Amino acid sequence: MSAPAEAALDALRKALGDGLRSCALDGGTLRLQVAPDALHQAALHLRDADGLRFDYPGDLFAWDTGERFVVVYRLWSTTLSQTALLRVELERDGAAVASVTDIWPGMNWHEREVYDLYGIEIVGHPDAGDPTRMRILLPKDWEGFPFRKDYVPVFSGDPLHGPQETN
Amino acid sequence: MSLPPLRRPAPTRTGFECDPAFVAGQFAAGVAVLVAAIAVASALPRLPWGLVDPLLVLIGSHPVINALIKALTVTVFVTVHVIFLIWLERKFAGWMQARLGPMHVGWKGALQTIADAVKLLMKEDIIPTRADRILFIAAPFLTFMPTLLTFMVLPFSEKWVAYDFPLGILFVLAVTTNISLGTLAAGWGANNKYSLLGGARACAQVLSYEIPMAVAMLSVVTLEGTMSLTEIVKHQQHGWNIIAHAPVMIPAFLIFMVCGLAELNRTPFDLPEAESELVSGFHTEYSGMRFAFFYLGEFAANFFTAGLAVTLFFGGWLGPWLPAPIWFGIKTIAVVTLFMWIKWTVPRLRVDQMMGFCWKFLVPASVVVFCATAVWVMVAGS
Amino acid sequence: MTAMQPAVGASTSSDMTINLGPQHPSTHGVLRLMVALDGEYVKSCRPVVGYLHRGLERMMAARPYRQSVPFTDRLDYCASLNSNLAISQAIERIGGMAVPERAQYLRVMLCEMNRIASHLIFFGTYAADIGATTAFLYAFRERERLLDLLEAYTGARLTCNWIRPGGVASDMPEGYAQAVCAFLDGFLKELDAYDTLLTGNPIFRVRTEGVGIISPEKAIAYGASGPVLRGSGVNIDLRRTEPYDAYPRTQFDVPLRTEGDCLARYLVRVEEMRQSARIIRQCLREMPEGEHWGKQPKVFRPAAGEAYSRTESPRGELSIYLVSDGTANPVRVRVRGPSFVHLSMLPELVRGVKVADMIAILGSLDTVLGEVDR
Amino acid sequence: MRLIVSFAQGFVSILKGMAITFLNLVGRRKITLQYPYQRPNVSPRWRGIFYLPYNDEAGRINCVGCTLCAQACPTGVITMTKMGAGKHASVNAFTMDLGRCMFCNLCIEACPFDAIHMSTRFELASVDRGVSLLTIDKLAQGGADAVERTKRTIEAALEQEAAAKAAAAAAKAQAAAGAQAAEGADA
Repeated sequence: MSAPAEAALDALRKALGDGLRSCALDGGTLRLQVAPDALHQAALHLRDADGLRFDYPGDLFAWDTGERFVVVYRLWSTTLSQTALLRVELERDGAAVASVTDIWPGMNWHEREVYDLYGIEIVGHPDAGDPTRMRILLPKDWEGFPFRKDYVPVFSGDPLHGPQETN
Repeated sequence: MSLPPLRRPAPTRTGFECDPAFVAGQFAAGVAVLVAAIAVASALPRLPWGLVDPLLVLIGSHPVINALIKALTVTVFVTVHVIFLIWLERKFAGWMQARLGPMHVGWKGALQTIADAVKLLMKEDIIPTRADRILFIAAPFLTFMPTLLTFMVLPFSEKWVAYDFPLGILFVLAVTTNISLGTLAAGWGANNKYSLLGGARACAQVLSYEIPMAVAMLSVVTLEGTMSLTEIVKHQQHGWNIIAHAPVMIPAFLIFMVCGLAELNRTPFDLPEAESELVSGFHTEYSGMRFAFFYLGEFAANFFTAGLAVTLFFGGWLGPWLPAPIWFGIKTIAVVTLFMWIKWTVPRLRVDQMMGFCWKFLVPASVVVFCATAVWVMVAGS
Repeated sequence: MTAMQPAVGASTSSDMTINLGPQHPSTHGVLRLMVALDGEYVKSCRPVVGYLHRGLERMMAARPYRQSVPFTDRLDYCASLNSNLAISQAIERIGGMAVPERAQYLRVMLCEMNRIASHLIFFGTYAADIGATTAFLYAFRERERLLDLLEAYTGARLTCNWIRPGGVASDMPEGYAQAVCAFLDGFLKELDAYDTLLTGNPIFRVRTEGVGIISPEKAIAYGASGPVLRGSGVNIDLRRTEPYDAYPRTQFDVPLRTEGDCLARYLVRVEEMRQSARIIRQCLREMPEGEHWGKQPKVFRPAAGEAYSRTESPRGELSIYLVSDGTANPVRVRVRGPSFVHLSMLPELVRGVKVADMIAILGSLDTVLGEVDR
Repeated sequence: MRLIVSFAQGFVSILKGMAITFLNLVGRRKITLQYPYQRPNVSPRWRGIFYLPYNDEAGRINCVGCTLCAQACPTGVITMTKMGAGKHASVNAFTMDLGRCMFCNLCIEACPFDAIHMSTRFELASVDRGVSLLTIDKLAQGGADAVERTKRTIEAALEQEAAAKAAAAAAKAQAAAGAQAAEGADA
């Protein structure tokens, strides 16, 4: 890792303080874990700091460990040719995370998908607060979040309509 | 109460197996029809036609009956040749695209169009609930009627012309403009958004391309000094316009062809029915026989535009050895094929490009050609 | 008087909302675009996806690792082998499997064949979008020959499922190399003819040149990848920047255009077909003898951890992220499809263009809905 | 001037395109396959409908009911019930629900006995969902007859085995009895 990158990471450590849970370089991949409230600041720093410039939104997804949700932002730097994995862990009750659509517009639909499948609120998303506009893969009136571990599909009784009545 | 069984027994035959007996039967039926046709044709000259002839002369001399007979002839001709043209188009497109085209009904699919027409006749006649019923029903006829009317002045030979109108070209221009009325009615009447866009596009397109087309035709009129289509052909006795007056007539012909493509809504000007954008444009909502009428009108217009090009530039019915109408037919089909060839080669223009091409290029170009023709006439006349 | 004036951007009585899709000739699958039109101009567009949502990620997570490979066939059904490669690589990384050298070459060959097939679909459907039906059928004629070759190798035409964790399911049949070379000879000749028929056509040019321009900054900020990114002048090809399998040992050029319009994306794809043909020839020439299948554990239980693979599918970056908890089934399989990202750019790209341009732009993004909806 | 040149270039390139379509019109062999009448020659590796090959020498289908294929299947297409035991095992029910099948080839690769194959038959569409449920009678090469013969072979083999076992047991018992008798004699 280059000196400016080290400096940028040091600056990040300083800026976030406790918010930065861990930060390590693992086989060419930068792995970071931040507190949920520090996410937006960290993301902005990762994109804009000299020596990092993670300008390419690779991916954004979540999974359910059973106890909490893990949200991972996979970022890529077109100048460094390096990947960063920015990780946030959320409590299941009232899980919410700040939107990064303003930083990387390409994260818009990924965030909608995270809401759609896991029910994690995306604070500050252009469509936030309107479930009918946030839903992306599922029908807009779908109830529940099917990728959660505790999701129980409700069978509508009609095999042609799948688990839920949709329109 | 007992429920019906969930699973029906499996069919013993898939229905896809090729049954040799069935094919043989089809073949035999075809042969029988052919034999019968030959028999009738050979018997025809032996019938006592002499008895019928005076009767025909008698009723034919009555102006109303005369007009009716001519109208009937034109209508029957249009319907029959459209059946052929649609088959030709499908075969032509197929071969061009390394396919075979229709193959199953009749010899090489020759009866496919008839089968399609029968199918369309038997289809449910759907009128959308919120459509403007009167316009919706009238639109197919509004597009078809002007095309039918134009055939009245199209000379297949010196004699074979329903009405040898001295102002033929004016008549053609006046009548063909009305086609856009039908497409607009279809687009508005169906109360469908795609139709509306398609109808608006069609109207704008047809009206715009009328102008360069008319100017291109007027340069022929300038050259020949007459508006009668038969007269124009007769003037080409010593050489077709496109050869004898090549410097001005070739550009005029090209302009005419491009405008013809636009009038016919054919690629690259098929925006009114642009499939990838507007599904089917102004006839999206039409089905059954009403849809067939649009098709009929389109292909009849195709033949007519080609026939007009032949009349204006390629010496109409003139030609050695063969009878005049056959020459006219051959030439017209050749031009129709050219239309098809272009259609199946090029992509589609965008609406603003289509309009820009007309107003920024074709209109000035046609005016230039028109002026050049005037100069040419002066030079050649002196 | 001012009350009559509509606010800028607000809907007026001349606005018209139309639905393109889910059944529409140009949406290439079940995509629905809610488009607000002002005459011929697009005021706004909102893509509605999910008609093909099958929960593939969850289905894969509910099965042992190696059984998830056939599901990836259904992601990008135009280029199934590339999806197979992505998941296989992810599984190899999480389980620490090695791939024999011959298998690496076979994989690259199969992927590039599938890339040509996929780009031929793009070529054909794009021509049809612009209105040239004949080029569509020509492209499908060549693709048919290519699919016959894939069928001869893998036994299936679309859902091949032949690249597996640890290698390739079987070696080539006898005489396959010659058949592929014979196809490539004819194909390159045909490609030149297509160039004359479509690329050189002035109508095609005016329809695509300067339409739907994506600036390099925007392409990166949106996470565009593949030909969309390279059409905007960003030289990123994962086969080069993060090489995998036999790609580091093959020579090929990465086609790059700087215009960023529909024509640039089209030209990048056409040139990529030529480069793919080059790669296939090299693979056939340089392929070493050996095993097509690496050593595999009988019961596959990777240690708890995470692994991801990034591959260059014909549409762009297809990456798969696996999360393992030490059991036989993964906790999470995440598929990042390029089409999903590209489709999310559409509303911004089509604002203010004409309907016909919208179709041209949508076609030039070359989305496959199987991958968008997963 | 530039306008005229570009117009001429465009005109010429359209003519070139028309030449290509014309060459295809007259010169090229047409590639249409008139499907129900002509059928494609699919590759021998084609992954079509399944069958259980019948082994003439052994007089049985190869399947031993080990359920490896059912375990390898991602979508749970295969269900079977085992018949017999040990060396002489087969199945008396083997059902595949093709409605869920992905034709992914994993079951065939999983089988160590070469007992399940895919044929080149590709016309699997039907108007009836019931058709996609393939029972062993439809799957076995040779149909119900093959299944019947397999059953007989297995039963015969089992009987033979049982007889052999009984004989061995009897012999053992006899030997034991003999030994006992000898022991008794000794005592």
